[in-house]
This record gives sequence, C-alpha cells and structure tokens, in this order.
Amino acid sequence: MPWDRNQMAARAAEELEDGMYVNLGIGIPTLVANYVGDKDITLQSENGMLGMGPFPFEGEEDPDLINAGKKTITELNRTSYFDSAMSFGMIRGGKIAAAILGAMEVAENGDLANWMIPGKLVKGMGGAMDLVAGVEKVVVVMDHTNKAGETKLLKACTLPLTGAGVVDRIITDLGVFDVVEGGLRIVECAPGVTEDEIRSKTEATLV
Amino acid sequence: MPWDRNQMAARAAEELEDGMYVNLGIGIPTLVANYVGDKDITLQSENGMLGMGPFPFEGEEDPDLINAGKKTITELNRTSYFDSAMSFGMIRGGKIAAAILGAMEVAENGDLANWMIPGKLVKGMGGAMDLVAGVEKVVVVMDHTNKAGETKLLKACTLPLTGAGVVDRIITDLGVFDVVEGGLRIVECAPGVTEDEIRSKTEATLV
Amino acid sequence: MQKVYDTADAALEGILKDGMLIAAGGFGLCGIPELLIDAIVKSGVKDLTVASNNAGVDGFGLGKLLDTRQVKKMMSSYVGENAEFMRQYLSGELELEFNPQGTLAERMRAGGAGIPGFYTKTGVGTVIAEGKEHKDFGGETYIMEEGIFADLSIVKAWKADDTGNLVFRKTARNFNPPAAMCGKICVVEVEEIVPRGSLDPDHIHLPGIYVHRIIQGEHEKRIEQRTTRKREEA
Amino acid sequence: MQKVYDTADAALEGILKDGMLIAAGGFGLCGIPELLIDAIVKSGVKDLTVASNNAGVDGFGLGKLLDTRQVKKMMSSYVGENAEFMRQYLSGELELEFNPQGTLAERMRAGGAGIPGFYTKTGVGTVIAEGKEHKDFGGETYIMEEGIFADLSIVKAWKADDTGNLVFRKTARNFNPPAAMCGKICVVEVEEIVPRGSLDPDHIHLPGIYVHRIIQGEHEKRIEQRTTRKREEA
Repeated sequence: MPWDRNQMAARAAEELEDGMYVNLGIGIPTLVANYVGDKDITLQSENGMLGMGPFPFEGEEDPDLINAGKKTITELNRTSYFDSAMSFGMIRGGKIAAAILGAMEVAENGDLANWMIPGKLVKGMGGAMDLVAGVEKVVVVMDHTNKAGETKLLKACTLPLTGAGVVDRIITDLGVFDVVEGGLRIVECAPGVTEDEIRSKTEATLV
Repeated sequence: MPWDRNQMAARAAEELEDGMYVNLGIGIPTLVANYVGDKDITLQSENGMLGMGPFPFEGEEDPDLINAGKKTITELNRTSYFDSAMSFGMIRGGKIAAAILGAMEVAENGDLANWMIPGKLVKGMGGAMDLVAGVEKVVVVMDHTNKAGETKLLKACTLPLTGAGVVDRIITDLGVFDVVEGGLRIVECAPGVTEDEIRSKTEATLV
Repeated sequence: MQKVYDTADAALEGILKDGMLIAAGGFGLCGIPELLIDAIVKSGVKDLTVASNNAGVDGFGLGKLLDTRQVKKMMSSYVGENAEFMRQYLSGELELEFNPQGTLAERMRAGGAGIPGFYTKTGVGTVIAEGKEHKDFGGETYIMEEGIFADLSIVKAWKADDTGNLVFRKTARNFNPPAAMCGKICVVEVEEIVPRGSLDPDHIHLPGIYVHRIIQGEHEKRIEQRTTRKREEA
Repeated sequence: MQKVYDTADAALEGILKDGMLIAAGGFGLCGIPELLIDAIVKSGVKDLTVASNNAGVDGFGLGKLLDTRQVKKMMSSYVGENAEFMRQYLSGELELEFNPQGTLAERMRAGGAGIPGFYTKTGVGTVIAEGKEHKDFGGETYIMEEGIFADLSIVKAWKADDTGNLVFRKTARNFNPPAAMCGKICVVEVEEIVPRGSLDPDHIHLPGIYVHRIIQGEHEKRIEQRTTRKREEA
C-alpha cells in the first residue's frame, strides 16, 4: 500500500541526523517535524529564524513571529533571529545540512520544478531557488503522480526549473529514489508496492 | 605664521556639519574631535563602532573597547557596535559623510598615498583604501612639506597609491586647498602665509 | 540632527517622486511599514517600482498600492498570497521582476554596502539566469546579480532612539535591515521611540547612520495565517 | 549535537593540517582567539595561511605563530604593530597578501554566504587592483574580489550557549562574525558558556549554525595602547 502523507513525512524524517540544521518547505515537508523523535534537529525558517517551535497555544499568537509559510509559530530555548540577508547567507553558504521540499516535477538528472505553471499558476520561487542551490542535501517529498494520474518523475522537466541538477533524493508515496549517474535508483519501495508498479508510473530512467 | 597641529585640526573641524557621521584617521585627524564644538557629530571607528567617546578615565580602560588606532576609548549614549563587514559596508556604501585622513603625498588630480614607502616602511593600508573609495568627502590633513623640507603636494604621487582621484580638500599648515579641474585651488592661506610662499613650497599645479 | 517626525506624511514630505524606486521591508504582513504605505497611497505618487519580497495581501500592506495602481513594477520573490497582484501581472498591467528571495535580500544589502554586483549559484540553469553574466569559480557556474540602489527605503522597526538606532522584534526583522541599507533616504516607522542611551549598544540591529527620518505610530500588525494548537496537545 | 569541548587542544583535535587556510577573528589584540592560537602553536602545524586583519604583536596573539615560523602566508590589511611580521615580510620569509580592511571583511562574509566574487571600488587604481578583473557599473570602474573559503575559523566571543549561539562584547566583535562564517569548521572560545535560553534570541549576534566547537577559558585580554584621561579633564 502506498504511503500516506504522514508516512511520507515519517520516511523523510529518517533522512535527518542528530545535530542537523534543516529547512522544511510547506505542505508534507512541514509534517516532517512531527517525526524527528529524539534527534536534535534545528529547524530554519528562511524569513529569519533558527530553532522554530510548534504553533502557539490559542491566544498566544504573535504577529511578529511567523514562519516562511506566514503561519504563527513559537520560539525555543535555542532560537535566534536574524535578517533575510543573513538567513540566505547561511542557505547559500551551505550551512544548512538538508532541505526537504515539495515539487511539481523532478527529472532524472535532478532538475526540480516547483514554482510556476506558465499561464496558469504563478506563485513565485520564494526562497526555493536559493535553498536548492545552497543546501547540502535536497530531498523532495511529493506524490508520485499528479491529480490526472501522470507521473511527476520525468526524463526532463516540462515546467520552468527551480534548480538544475539539484535534487539528491526523492520520497514519493510509492518509494524512495536517489538521483544517480544515468537516472534514478530505487532505494526503497513503500510496503506492498512493487518495482513493476513503480516502473509503470515513472517516466524517468530507473537504473 | 603657519598653523600648528591643533590649529590644523581646528580648521579641519570647520569642514564638519551638524548631523554628520565622520571617520577620523590617526595623528592630527584624531585631534579634530576636540574642535567640533556644539555640532552634533557622530564618529565612526572602522573596527565596528558608531558614536566613539573620549579616552576612559584612568582605571576604567576596557580591553573590549578600542578604536581603529588600537587605543582604549569609551562609549556614548548614541553608541552602536557592529562587525567589520557591516562597518565597511557603511563605508563602502557611502553612508559616512566625511573622512579626515593624514597623508604622505597628495597629487593635483586627487591621488592619495599614505600606506607604504617601498623597501622602507610597510604598515599596510588598513581601512584607508576603503574609506577614500567610499566616503562622500575626503579631507586630507598633513604638513605641507616632509621632514626633508620637500613638498607633499605633487604633480603626481611617487609612492604606491591609497586611492586614485579621491581627495576633495587638503588642509596643511600653510593653507586649505581644493582638488579642482586642472590642479589645486587655494581656498585659504594660514594667517600671515602668502600665496607666494605656498607656491614656492608646492609642486602641484595651483589654479 | 533632527530625525524624528510627527506623522508619516511629514516624514515623506519632499521625498516622493513619480517613477521612483522604493525598497520596502517586511515579509508577508510581518514587519511591514504600514503607516508609510498608507501615506504613500494618500500622496498619489505613481509609476513606482517597489522592491519587496511580497506585496502584502489584497487590501493590506503593499496590496493597497496595487489596488490604487500606483505601482508600475514589482521586484519580488512571491506573489502567492495576493489575487490582485497575480491578476495585474498575468494581464500585463503590472511588470514583475522575479527575484529569488535570497538574491533579493543580498541585492539590497549589496546596494547598501557599495557592491554593484556579486556572483551566486542561485538560479543557474533557470529563467532567472537568462540574460545574466555567467562566470565559473572553482569549476562551478555562477551568475552575476546587481546591487539594488533605491531612491527610498521604507522600514518598520520595533524601537528606535532619536539618532535612528533600531531594534527589531523576532521575525519582524526579515527584510527591514537590508531594505534600510540600500536607500538613498531611509524612513522608518517604529512602535516606540525610546530615550537615547536606553538601547544597549550591543543590541542595536541597525545603527542610526542608515536612518534619516523616524516616526512613531500605532500598528495594526495583522496576522496572515493564524495557526494554533490546543493546550491539551502540549 | 555536542559542541562543547574541555580544552582548546581537544577542540582542535583532528582538524589541524599543514598548509591549511585559517580565518581568524580579532582586531589588533582586541577580541582575538588567544587560547586557540596557543593550541595551534603547541600543535606544531606548519605552512599555514592565515587571513586576519593584523597579526597581533610580537609575542602575543598571532605574533606567536610568526615567531615559531608556522605561518607561510598572511592575508592582512595592517602589519604596523609587529616588528617581526614586518621583518619576515621584508626579508621574503613570509608571504603577505595585502587586503584593504573592508575588502578582507567582505571577502570573509562572502565566502560564508556562498558568494565567490563581488565588485568593489576599493583599491581601484592602486596595486591592489593589479591582475584583478575590472568592470564598469554606471560609468564607474570596480574590481572583482573573491570570497574567502577557509578550512578553519578561529573565533573569540563573549558568551555562548551550548548550541553555539554567540554574543560578542563592544568592539571585540570586529572580524569575528565574518571570520566565523567563512570556515568549513568554526571553533570558538568564549569567556562564559551560559545555559540554553539565557541569551535573548533577538540579541544573538551569530547563530549557532556557524559554530561547530566551543571552549570556555580564561583570557588575558591584553591592551595594546592604554590611553586614558585624568578625571579632572572631565
């Protein structure tokens, strides 16, 4: 059975090691925080914070304390605040160990598209282009196929890129994939999912 | 009679206007601070401080509080501290209204030399190259001639430059000079000093 | 040195010009210069180019300046929260120069630090890199981005003293310091002007040298997405 | 995440290598990593390149590493206070790459911020510009300077928590933050390690993400030029 959102997040959490500084994108990646367990992980919010805490209790929301998704959050005893130039200095400078992001498309060469669908949807890249360019390990978490049932693991992206050759690992509802020489390598299948099923739902070369 | 060191500093202080942020070099420029009177001047120390105060009282020296000349100083109620990258960001970015600096040589085109004498004396440029490149108005305060009696206002500098075409005004013991099209213009003579005397002690074209 | 003004209108007097480039602090609705935006709306100045990560939301923050069509061009990284912004962009009424968020922040800081250009890996191989100079360093390709030199910076801080030393609060700092740095003139609104000497010199986030005019005022500080947990979850 | 070490020797264990590039914080003798310098002297590591604004004075600070001839090359802006430094340079025993002070600070910050090159007006028309790429922006000429990517940063702060969040004191901040940013590994010595949560998150000068190892120790904090005024002058 394919993984659900929470199982994908739990699987993504396994990518994180003790002591890491990590940036989580919006959507499923946000859920990863719920599955880090005992590991000492520090979450970065690219609007200027390290050590992001959970949502505030009702009535304790602070308009001066939001995450990159514009949601109210809280601070921890390790928290530090800084400006956007320093925030992206640490991202671009490779200080963040891992970024876990959603995607619209990933190509077998590690190309990533997640910021616009020409003529249809324009949100902007926000900090995603900086993250994929600067962060040590880029992990994509997304459904294997889109709502129309079409694969999101392609030979080449059709949408405008967020970054070229930037993805290291992909976690979908069907399995885990690494970007390697010549294509994608299946690292793991979700329980009950076969390699054949994955192959039938993947356009990218599987090596 | 030519100006003495303190009179040169007092004359240099006239260059400063209310509200200015100013960087003073070592030597005579340091004395300028004694002559700003009622004017609201904020002194920058390029090692990371705005709002530099006077020397501390005996016994109150703080090893964590020095100026760019490595001398113990004090803070004021307007003081802020920052790192060297921000400090030179504001210098390079043109936020400092005026720098008052010493010099070994100045040329009629505004070239300035004040950081080394090849084979003889090497101190380094410290922050001087950044200051002359970034600050809005560069005022040089120096003796008109060197110890050997040779003029320091030249047609062209003989020493390695600190900056090319960067000097706006020169204050020597003999007078005040502006760098203008075609050479130096005498703005003012020290009391009792004649233009003829200045001409006889100046190699730079006086226009 | 008199930097404190009574109202946002007074603080902007003589500064606003049609077609000017304004750098604005804030992220979403957090730490935005609400009062100065309102004063700019009131002034009727037009054909503005605004460098700001977002454009507020419909009807609040910079969204107000989009509603009144005073903005000709935005330099932003994200338009997602703003239907009118997206509509004006897709219809071609508004120019939009997409900047990756970190590139935008660094371009502002660079402008303020006298750096007209710098190289970054961000955006290499994407539409962002089109038309930009490419250069290799250590076997990797980078693109050149240019410093932003704004005519005016509008900034929101938490506290200021009358010399313009600023302190920000939590994530409301965001783009405010880099935006402040890159303006020829920087106007700041704060929640409180405190007496000189009451800010610890080691805690000042942005020294007064970057700040030309200051106003104190009441801020709505609207929350864009109020997310909470129940106490039982703790 | 265990960043706290007992001694400078332990904190440098496994890091030091002959020929490595070290970025050091401090300005003159103010805010210098005294304990780490002593440990490097003791280690005997050699052929070092050290990026630091100054090289201490004879017999103190980085001057100690010059005395032991462990340094092959300095990247500095000022050698004025150090007779041995100047002697080794003039005799050709020591390489010296002069960097304008602001260029050195910005090169360190750039390295830490993933910026391999930037343009500056500083040094145009001087020996500093020789061999460097020149480029015009808005009719003015700038030169390109490269980011510094150090193998190791050695830094002195005032206080740290055990996650490496740092607070500096007064002008002892100076080059420490940019030096810390540009190192693959950053080792910090502080006067006091304080419990988590006792530093206000708004007052942290350098977040712990930049810091890999921390030691606490006693600092001599020598004063280079003790200048005072008499109380009667006040």
